[in-house]
Amino acid sequence: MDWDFHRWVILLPGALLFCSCVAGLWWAISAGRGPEAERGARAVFTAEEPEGVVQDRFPAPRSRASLRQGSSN
Amino acid sequence: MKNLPILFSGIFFALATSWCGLILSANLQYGALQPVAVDEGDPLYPQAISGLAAQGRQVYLQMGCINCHTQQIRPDGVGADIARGWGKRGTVPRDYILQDRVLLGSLRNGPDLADVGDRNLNTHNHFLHLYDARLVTPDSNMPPFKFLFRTQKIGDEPAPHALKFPDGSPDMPPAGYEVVPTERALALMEYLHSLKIDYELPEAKFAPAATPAKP
Amino acid sequence: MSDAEPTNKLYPATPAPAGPVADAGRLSDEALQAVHAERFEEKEEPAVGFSPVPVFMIMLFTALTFWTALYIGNNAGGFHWNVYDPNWRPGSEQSTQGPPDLMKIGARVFKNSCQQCHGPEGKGVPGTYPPLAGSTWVIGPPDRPVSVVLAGLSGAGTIMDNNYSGSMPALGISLKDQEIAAVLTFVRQSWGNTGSPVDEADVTQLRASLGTRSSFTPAELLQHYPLSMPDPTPAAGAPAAAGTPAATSAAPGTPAGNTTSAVPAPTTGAPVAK
Amino acid sequence: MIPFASLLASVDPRPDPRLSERARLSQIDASMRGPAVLFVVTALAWLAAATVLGLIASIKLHAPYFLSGTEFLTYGRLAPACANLLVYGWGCNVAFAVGLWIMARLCETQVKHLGMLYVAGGVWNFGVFWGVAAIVLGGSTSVEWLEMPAGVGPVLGSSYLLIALWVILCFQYRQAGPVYVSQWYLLAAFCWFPWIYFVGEMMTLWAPARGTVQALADGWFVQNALGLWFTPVGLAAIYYCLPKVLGRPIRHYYLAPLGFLVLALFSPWTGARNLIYGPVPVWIQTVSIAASVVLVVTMVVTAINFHLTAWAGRRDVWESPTLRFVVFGAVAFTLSAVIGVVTALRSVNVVTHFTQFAVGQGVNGLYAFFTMAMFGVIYFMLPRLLEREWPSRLLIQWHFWGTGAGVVLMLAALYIGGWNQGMLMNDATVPFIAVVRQLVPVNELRTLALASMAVGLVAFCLHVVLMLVGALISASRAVLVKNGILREGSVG
Repeated sequence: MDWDFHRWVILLPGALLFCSCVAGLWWAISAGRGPEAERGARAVFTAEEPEGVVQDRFPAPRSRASLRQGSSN
Repeated sequence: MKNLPILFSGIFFALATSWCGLILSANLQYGALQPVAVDEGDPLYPQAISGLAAQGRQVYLQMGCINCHTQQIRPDGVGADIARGWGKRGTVPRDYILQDRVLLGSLRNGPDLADVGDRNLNTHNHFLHLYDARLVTPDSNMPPFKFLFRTQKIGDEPAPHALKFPDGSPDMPPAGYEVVPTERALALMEYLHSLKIDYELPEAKFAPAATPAKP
Repeated sequence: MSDAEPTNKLYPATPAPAGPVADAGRLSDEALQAVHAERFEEKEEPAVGFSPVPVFMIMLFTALTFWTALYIGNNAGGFHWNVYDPNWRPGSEQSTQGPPDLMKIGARVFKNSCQQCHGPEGKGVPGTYPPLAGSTWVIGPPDRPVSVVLAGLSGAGTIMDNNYSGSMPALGISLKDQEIAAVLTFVRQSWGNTGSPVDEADVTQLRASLGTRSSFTPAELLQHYPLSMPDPTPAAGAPAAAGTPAATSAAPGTPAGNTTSAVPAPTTGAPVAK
Repeated sequence: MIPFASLLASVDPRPDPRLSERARLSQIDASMRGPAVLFVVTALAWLAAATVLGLIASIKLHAPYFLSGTEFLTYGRLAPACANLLVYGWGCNVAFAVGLWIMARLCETQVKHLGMLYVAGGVWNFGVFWGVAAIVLGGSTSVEWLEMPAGVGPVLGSSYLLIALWVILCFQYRQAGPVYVSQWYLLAAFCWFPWIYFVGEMMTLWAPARGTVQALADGWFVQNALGLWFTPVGLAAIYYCLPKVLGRPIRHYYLAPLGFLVLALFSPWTGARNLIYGPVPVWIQTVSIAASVVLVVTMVVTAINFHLTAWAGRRDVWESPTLRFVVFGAVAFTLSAVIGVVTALRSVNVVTHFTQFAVGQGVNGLYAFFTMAMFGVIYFMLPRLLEREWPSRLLIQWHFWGTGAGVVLMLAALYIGGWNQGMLMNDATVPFIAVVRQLVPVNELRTLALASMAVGLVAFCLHVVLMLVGALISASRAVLVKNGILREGSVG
């Protein structure tokens, strides 16, 4: 079994699969990414964790207080 | 439904393509190799290993030998596999067709074992090496497999494979006793002896400058 | 915990942040400026549809594609299953292919088909099986021994000062032309015999001319090929001449020659399976 | 048709649209609280176990008599047990937690039928326990990353499907609007893994392929488990946490899909790159090498996205526990990608193959990149799920410095020592035992590094326990307060 076999039995279907998945993925991405890239980049932000606000810091040194706050009501 | 189906097929095909291209085509191409003789009438290689050796392979699996020992020789001129006497030629797919589990390995904390049976092993030293590698090779970091041996009273005459320890070795059994390999150790040794690439194949000839295997 | 309107208790101090502006209070000035600067920079970026991939990405991608195609083209060993050398080139294996080792094949055929009568040393059994070693019948023109092997030899006759009346079966049916050529080359160049090697083509030709002929008698064989008839190709130095290529092609490192054509196709040695 | 419809309705993960957005968001977090905590806790337990086993195994490499008496603690059993714990115990569990949570949040959908998830998680972890126990007791199959007995396959596979189903559902019912790159990576990873695992199990254990095709299938599995399962999940986590925490969008975001596309299309083709010069036809090796080199595109894209974004907000990065780990992971990914490309080239691979350098690459991908990124996400996720802050600065510092120093030390030791080992091993004039001697200090450094990582891990586990205990206390107090047994705000 040599190169001839491969060209016809493996590589052609392989190329077809390859192209199809290029097309499929590309289409899906373009469809999914919406009209413009900027909105895509900002899709990660929400009203609760909006852009421009740092969302994570080391706990304040007086973590007891914050603990109580966190656990109250 | 948005675009999940096409997206899914795209994701799936990306993987399926590589599976077809690498694995399936390899299987179609050389997945049905048979033992073959270099010349018509010569014995067929590779040859099946004995039943005891097959049991030894199970011990090899149990002990996870593959984590430190490979069973693949790189072709002549690649690295020093052949120059080190680990084999006379690089291994090729046909060498492995009779192994129900192919144990190529990927890490060489110890030497390669693909051709170990062909390095005119001294069986006793090998048992000793298995019992505690440092008795044979100082500074070796191979774990001792003392639990593959047992101490027993010497019968009418010493057992065939009783270990001969160097004088003053702490492992020396008390007088009248001897340390002998268990069935597992015997099977493992048989397996190691069965690991031989001492034959040529039409697609794999001995390297011209294959150095004779060192003991 | 999942009441109708649970609120995030993580940052209790924070008023409901409705966006960057409302949160400005939580940021130090330079942080705020940094954010704004960021925003302005991003304004520069093209924002409609697929943003054009920067030139250097395109160049990188092109270069990679080019290199990949080149690399696979040059190092894929022609996609043969039995090529393990990345530097393999088409046709490179033909050059290393030696001629078929007639002596080697011949020895095997002799062992299988001739030895039980003519003996391992070709001495035969005087009076029963004629000798081959030192026999003038096997040397000289190749066609004489070839005819015997193809069609057989029977009837009374004197060979090398001994009378024989046995019969030798025709091996033409069981042996291929190449094997006959090989075994006779072996016989003509072993045990001190100095005959020329036998060419496969001659055997083929003679087989055609003989057709389905019954076995020769010693008499008619001699009448066809008298013992005085000289060897068309002088035997002088023939063993050496024929012996060296045999020896070299037997040496390790060179693939087996045409013999592999007798082996089933998928297991042929030559990288290009015929 | 009615039961079917009702089933559909019951799996529809969209939160009640009548709620305000922030209410829906906290409802999503609330729905993920149970599963995420379950998976994170089990994952950390397995990681701790893996660290212990790895430590013992590492000591044995330079002190072969250490614990050498018992058959069950030989290096040949501890090493695969450790690897499998790392992959299936820690890696997969934490990927479930993080993947589900990020997907649910980005799609603004909530996870339902939690009971099913709990059962699936339990079955999965039972499978892991069974497999690792079997390895230690001598049942190892000796197939890399598939050492667990064949019987474990169906257990893991079935429970996996139940878990991954929710990632698919969340994406299916996602809110309208642009799809974020993390969603691509997660969806793809959760779709890929079952196929990869199925092929690996089938072609090596259940219906073994003949000869080295088997080894090829195993190599394909290992490469893809790293490249198409752990890598995408890790990248998704970084793409999510980096902009989220900094409050800045990813720089040059429009490149991200290209990186994803290249990873998806070429990473699976690198399957045979650990068989270079091995007993497989040369074309397979060459194709894998080429594919590995093409992955440089993904490396460049992610490097641009991550490092430019992180650099823009470097002050905040250092101030945030999440980002310290996430950015560490991002840098480690770039490093491992570069090294992956270079070591794919034959001339380099000849040296690094079979040596500790290759081990270093595994550590780089699985720990320095994936695990560190996961640590970062957990620092971001648990406070939001449990609605409370991390109790202690100090423990976070210990975790970061312990783990970080350990990882850096180990990578340095394995990369340098491994390269040296390869050079010596390829020099036939150097006796093999000399190569072994040269490795002793390397292995000692590895032990040291593992110990340091263990310290960091202990700090983290302790911290998580404190967090959960605190959450339990406050939850019970809330109940008491509601029932008027306890006064508002009183300290118990």
